[in-house]
Amino acid sequence: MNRLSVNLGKLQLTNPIITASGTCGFGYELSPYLTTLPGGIVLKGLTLEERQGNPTPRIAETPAGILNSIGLQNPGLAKFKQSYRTKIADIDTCIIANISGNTVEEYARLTEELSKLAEIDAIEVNISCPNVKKGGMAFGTDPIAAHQVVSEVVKRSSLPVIAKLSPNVTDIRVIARAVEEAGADVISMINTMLGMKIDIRSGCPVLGNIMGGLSGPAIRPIAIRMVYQVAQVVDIPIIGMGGVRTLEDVLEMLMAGATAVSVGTATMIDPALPSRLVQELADYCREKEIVNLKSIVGMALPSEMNV
Amino acid sequence: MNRLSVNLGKLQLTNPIITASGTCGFGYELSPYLTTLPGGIVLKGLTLEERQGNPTPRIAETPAGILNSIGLQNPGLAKFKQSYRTKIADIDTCIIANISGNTVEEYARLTEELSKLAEIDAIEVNISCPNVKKGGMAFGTDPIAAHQVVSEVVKRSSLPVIAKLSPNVTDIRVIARAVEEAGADVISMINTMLGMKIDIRSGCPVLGNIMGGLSGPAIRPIAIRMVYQVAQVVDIPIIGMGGVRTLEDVLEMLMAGATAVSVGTATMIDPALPSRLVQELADYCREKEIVNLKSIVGMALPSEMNV
Amino acid sequence: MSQICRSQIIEVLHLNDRYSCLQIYAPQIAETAQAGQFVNLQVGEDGSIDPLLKRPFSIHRIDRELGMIYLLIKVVGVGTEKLQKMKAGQGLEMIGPLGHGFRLQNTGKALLVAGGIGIAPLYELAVQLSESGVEVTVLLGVTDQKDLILSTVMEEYDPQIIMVNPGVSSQRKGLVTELAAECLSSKEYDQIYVCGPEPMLKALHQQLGSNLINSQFSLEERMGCGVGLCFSCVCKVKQDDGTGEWKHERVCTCGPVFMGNEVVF
Amino acid sequence: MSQICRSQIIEVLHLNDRYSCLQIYAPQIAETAQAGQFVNLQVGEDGSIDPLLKRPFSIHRIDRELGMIYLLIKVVGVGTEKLQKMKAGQGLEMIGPLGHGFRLQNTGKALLVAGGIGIAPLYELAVQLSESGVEVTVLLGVTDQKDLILSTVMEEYDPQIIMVNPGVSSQRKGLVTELAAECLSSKEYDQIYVCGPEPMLKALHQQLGSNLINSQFSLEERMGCGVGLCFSCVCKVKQDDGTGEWKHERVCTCGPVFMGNEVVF
Ligand SMILES: Cc1cc2nc3c(=O)[nH]c(=O)nc-3n(C[C@H](O)[C@H](O)[C@H](O)COP(=O)(O)OP(=O)(O)OC[C@H]3O[C@@H](n4cnc5c(N)ncnc54)[C@H](O)[C@@H]3O)c2cc1C
Ligand SMILES: Cc1cc2nc3c(=O)[nH]c(=O)nc-3n(C[C@H](O)[C@H](O)[C@H](O)COP(=O)(O)OP(=O)(O)OC[C@H]3O[C@@H](n4cnc5c(N)ncnc54)[C@H](O)[C@@H]3O)c2cc1C
Ligand SMILES: Cc1cc2nc3c(=O)[nH]c(=O)nc-3n(C[C@H](O)[C@H](O)[C@H](O)COP(=O)(O)O)c2cc1C
Ligand SMILES: Cc1cc2nc3c(=O)[nH]c(=O)nc-3n(C[C@H](O)[C@H](O)[C@H](O)COP(=O)(O)O)c2cc1C
Ligand code: FES
Ligand code: FES
Repeated sequence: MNRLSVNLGKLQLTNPIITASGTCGFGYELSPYLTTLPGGIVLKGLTLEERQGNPTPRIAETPAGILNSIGLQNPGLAKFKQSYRTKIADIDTCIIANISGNTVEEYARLTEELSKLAEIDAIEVNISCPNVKKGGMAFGTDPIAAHQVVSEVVKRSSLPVIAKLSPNVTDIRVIARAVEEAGADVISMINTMLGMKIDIRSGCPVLGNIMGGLSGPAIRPIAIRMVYQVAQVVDIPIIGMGGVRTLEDVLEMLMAGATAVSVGTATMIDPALPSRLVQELADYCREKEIVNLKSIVGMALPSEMNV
Repeated sequence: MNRLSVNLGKLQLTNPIITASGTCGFGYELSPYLTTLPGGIVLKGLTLEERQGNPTPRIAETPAGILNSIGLQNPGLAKFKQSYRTKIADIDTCIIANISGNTVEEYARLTEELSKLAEIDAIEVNISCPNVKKGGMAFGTDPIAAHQVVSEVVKRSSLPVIAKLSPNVTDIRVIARAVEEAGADVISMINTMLGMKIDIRSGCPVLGNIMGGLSGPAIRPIAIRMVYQVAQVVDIPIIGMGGVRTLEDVLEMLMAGATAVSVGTATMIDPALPSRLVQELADYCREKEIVNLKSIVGMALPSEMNV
Repeated sequence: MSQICRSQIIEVLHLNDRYSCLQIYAPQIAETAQAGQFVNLQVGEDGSIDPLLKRPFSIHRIDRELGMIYLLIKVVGVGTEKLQKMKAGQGLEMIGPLGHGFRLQNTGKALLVAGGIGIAPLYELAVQLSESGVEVTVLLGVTDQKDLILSTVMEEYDPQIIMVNPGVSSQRKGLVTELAAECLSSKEYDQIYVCGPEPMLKALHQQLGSNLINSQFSLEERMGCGVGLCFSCVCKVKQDDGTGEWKHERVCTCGPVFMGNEVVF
Repeated sequence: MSQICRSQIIEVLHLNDRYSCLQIYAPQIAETAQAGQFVNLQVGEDGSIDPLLKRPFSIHRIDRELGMIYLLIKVVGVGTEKLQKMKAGQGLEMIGPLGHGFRLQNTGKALLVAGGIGIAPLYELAVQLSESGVEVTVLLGVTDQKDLILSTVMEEYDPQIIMVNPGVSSQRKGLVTELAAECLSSKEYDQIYVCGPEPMLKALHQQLGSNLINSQFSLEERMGCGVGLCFSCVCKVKQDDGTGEWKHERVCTCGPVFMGNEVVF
């Protein structure tokens, strides 16, 4: 029996470590560094049409974090099907597509098309990208819009649907309940926090796109708090992320109420990390005689609440 | 002429460095460490009645930040007038009271009473404390409630009124406009971000009060972004804060659109820092031949926007 | 008055992998420091963000003539790990001396009760008490064999030791509160000083009875600033008004030493 | 294939306060590295949060037999400052060799044009070109006196130097593009290699005309991962479809070296 296997609704993972969208390319760039496969790999955000993304610089360092403003550069659905599918076909773990659109209809079309691909095991609906003008975060900061997008995706999808939430909201529980009600199988959270950095030598914003998304260890306390809050108000499983970099961080995220844990920024810094985390978690479970991760998921929640 | 002097509406500061509420006690604890006085000192949050605050632990470290859950421990208005006033009377800089209440009426009464005290030069309305159950952040996350509190305070105050905003909102510009319309003379931002940490050895939240407010360098990119956003939609001056620790950080905050800059967490770590920042800023201005800080305030804003 | 100063590590004595003793040149602090006071020190370079906060440590020994202070450090996390790895010659930013130390009486018998690293501030206390002619009895409760090294720092005061997990050794098994009870029932003490983990303090506090009035407790709480700015470090003490109600006081400025009849557990 | 490996600093040669040359033992990288490739290295301990990201540096020299690589570092910020202060014997986590290096031809004449620290990858290139019999001309544009030290690392190739701010020196004043123009008008070059700051690359790119097809540009862009995961590091290159439209390509995996007729400024 595999102590590390977890269920995310209909989706079964061999272990709860996932690589986060936008930080592991389209999987094939990362896989050479992976000795043990994480339970899931979430592909870079896809849109219907090809996008070139934002001007450079697209990345800046901040205390214990990074700002990025990639702006969803991606080959678009057609090229993805043509040239990228084959590159991920051999990666023997759950492959999760991450989709964005300007309109509900775009999300719906992407869903339909991706549902047909054998290489894709689930669809993550990005309603939280802070780096694009239209769509993106706008859907993720309004419960009605979030409900609308997610229910349309659910309707069109033959695969499990993961709704990815934005932390740039007053009360994330409201959005979480909306997407649960819309039929999402899983919630993933958090996307990046909107932030900015100014170059004091020039007096100008550092990023080409002025603002960007803050990720990395700096935001972990916010991510932990939000996972902890949402775990108390929804019944669907949560993929927790935001600043996870060590086994301790993985455990903290699980204890806050996440069933699986994504690593984003930390994978960029050390592409071998996802594999190491799987190993370390296995060792930890063996040592602590944990036979099912359920026994630590949500440990920190108020006691009636343990999931 | 003093190159560093700045005007915050009716309030004149000899320099733009301020020590943030809750991180410099009631001023007298900090003043022994200050060789040069900052332009302002904001006192620990006051409430009408004495409060003992939250259970310990009240502080935890996170990557490049800290979480606190003090919970507004303070002597209450009566004891403040009795025992604390005299202790601050000798500190020769702007003394700003920071007030919180459960109801609008409590804010109003505090304002009336504090307006009578010769030691107090301005009132900062804390509508953003994440560490108390009633009031606090609830006022700061709803534009209507924020407007109501601030306009009542403005009505009862004979002193300049500073509205302190919470970053835990979807769009801080909406709240900023509400408090400007309510008559605030100045906006100060940001208060702490709601966060949490779990002790993985026990599986329990580290803080006695479970969640706390995240401050320190980790949140600086978020603070810079919010100041930058708000500077574009209000006409009143902004006191910027959040993770400022070095001269470079002060400059970044000014360039983002803040007229004055508060240091919180960094003052706790190094009580001599506010004085050093004043000195370093003076040296910087001399070296760069800056005769009025206005020339750098808002430098990073879109060009039509320079304030 | 406390000062912010750059001090220098003279020696790091590794007692074992859990405990180290740091000898630090800090003449401004050594000059006025009193037993029971502490310093707040920045681990790593100035402006370090990892760790961000300063760390509080009791002053273990003071050598006023040489301008030295000594700290006894137990490794428990990132900060103490880094401290232990520091080398002679490295600089340290610290603030001190901080807080209220022990209030010493110059006569009679004193009982010093330590739990583990709680022994740190009691050494300087023992030195000063015995120099002024007080008869000093030291009790030390420890957890395991590794902790035994703590008794050596007190050797000259011949500490009585009791251990939670004696393992193979010949040490007595039990809690330091048992030792304290025995001492208190067989002899009268005019001064009682206690420092150790909270459960121990609490147990002793309950057990002291009429002796509470002669007792002083050195408390620990997570600190932000160490100098009274942030209200992170509070403990419960009795209200002045005699109502029996408690209030929160800052350990860093009102403590870390509190009178036994003042503190509430 | 690139590898993640722990390497060791053998020597840090301080050329002056702005430039250092690191000799690093990294046999896995030295084995397959090619001129123009780079490594991405973690400054500070593993798991450091300050700085958080790895830093990309061109491979300056390769000594396959000894398993050594050399990096030429210009101090510009936190990371390079810390690197410069590292000591022989310290470990370094790095990934490499990364990206596509220069595509060398074994015949004819080569013009190597460097702006400042852009000289770094050109040294190994010059070595390899001359070993295969190519005639190598090196042009180096620098800003000031301190930069002059860069010419010494290329001494054996007798670089022609031009300086923006010659100050009191006898150096020629001007931009490296002027030197390049002179060379190109007086001689035919079969291979042109360029590395330096963007304005210089752009100016040369405009000036090269029909020579673009024989030219290779080594680009720099802020990087997140260095291995193609994050799309931080893009530059503009021509679409394959001949429309003349540009697209964004990752410098770290498709570059850092691009053909002159492919890149768009
Ligand atoms: C007034 C005072 C005097 C002290 N004197 C000494 C001393 O002489 N020698 C000594 O070794 N230690 C002393 N301590 C405790 C010491 O401050 C902590 O062990 C140290 O700050 C831990 O730092 P860290 O980075 O290694 O641990 P962290 O990684 O920050 O934390 C590890 C664990 O240590 C504990 N801890 C952290 N901070 C404190 C704190 N302020 N108080 C109590 N527990 C804490 C927590 O359980 C935490 O989970 C004293 C504390 C106070 C408040
Ligand atoms: C493929 C590649 C090869 C490189 N080779 C070398 C080399 O051989 N020797 C060398 O000294 N430098 C080289 N660089 C540049 C080097 O990576 C940066 O100078 C270094 O990362 C700066 O780190 P820092 O922490 O000192 O500066 P930071 O504090 O991070 O930044 C200081 C300033 O440096 C500049 N900078 C930061 N990162 C980059 C970057 N990735 N590219 C360009 N500019 C940057 C910015 O202007 C920034 O304001 C190379 C960069 C790339 C992308
Ligand atoms: C460079 C970069 C690109 C990202 N691109 C995407 C994306 O395309 N779609 C998406 O849903 N999230 C994207 N994210 C957000 C991450 O998936 C993740 O939610 C966030 O970074 C927080 O996790 P971390 O702190 O572990 O990085 C991106 C993050 C980074 C740093
Ligand atoms: C320990 C602590 C106590 C605080 N108490 C108050 C308070 O009473 N009233 C208030 O308006 N803000 C309070 N704050 C928020 C700070 O004033 C400031 O807005 C915030 O910490 C961000 O700035 P910084 O990153 O420089 O600390 C407190 C912050 C800390 C860390
Ligand atoms: S630690 Fe800040 S008040 Fe005591
Ligand atoms: S740096 Fe991440 S893709 Fe190039």
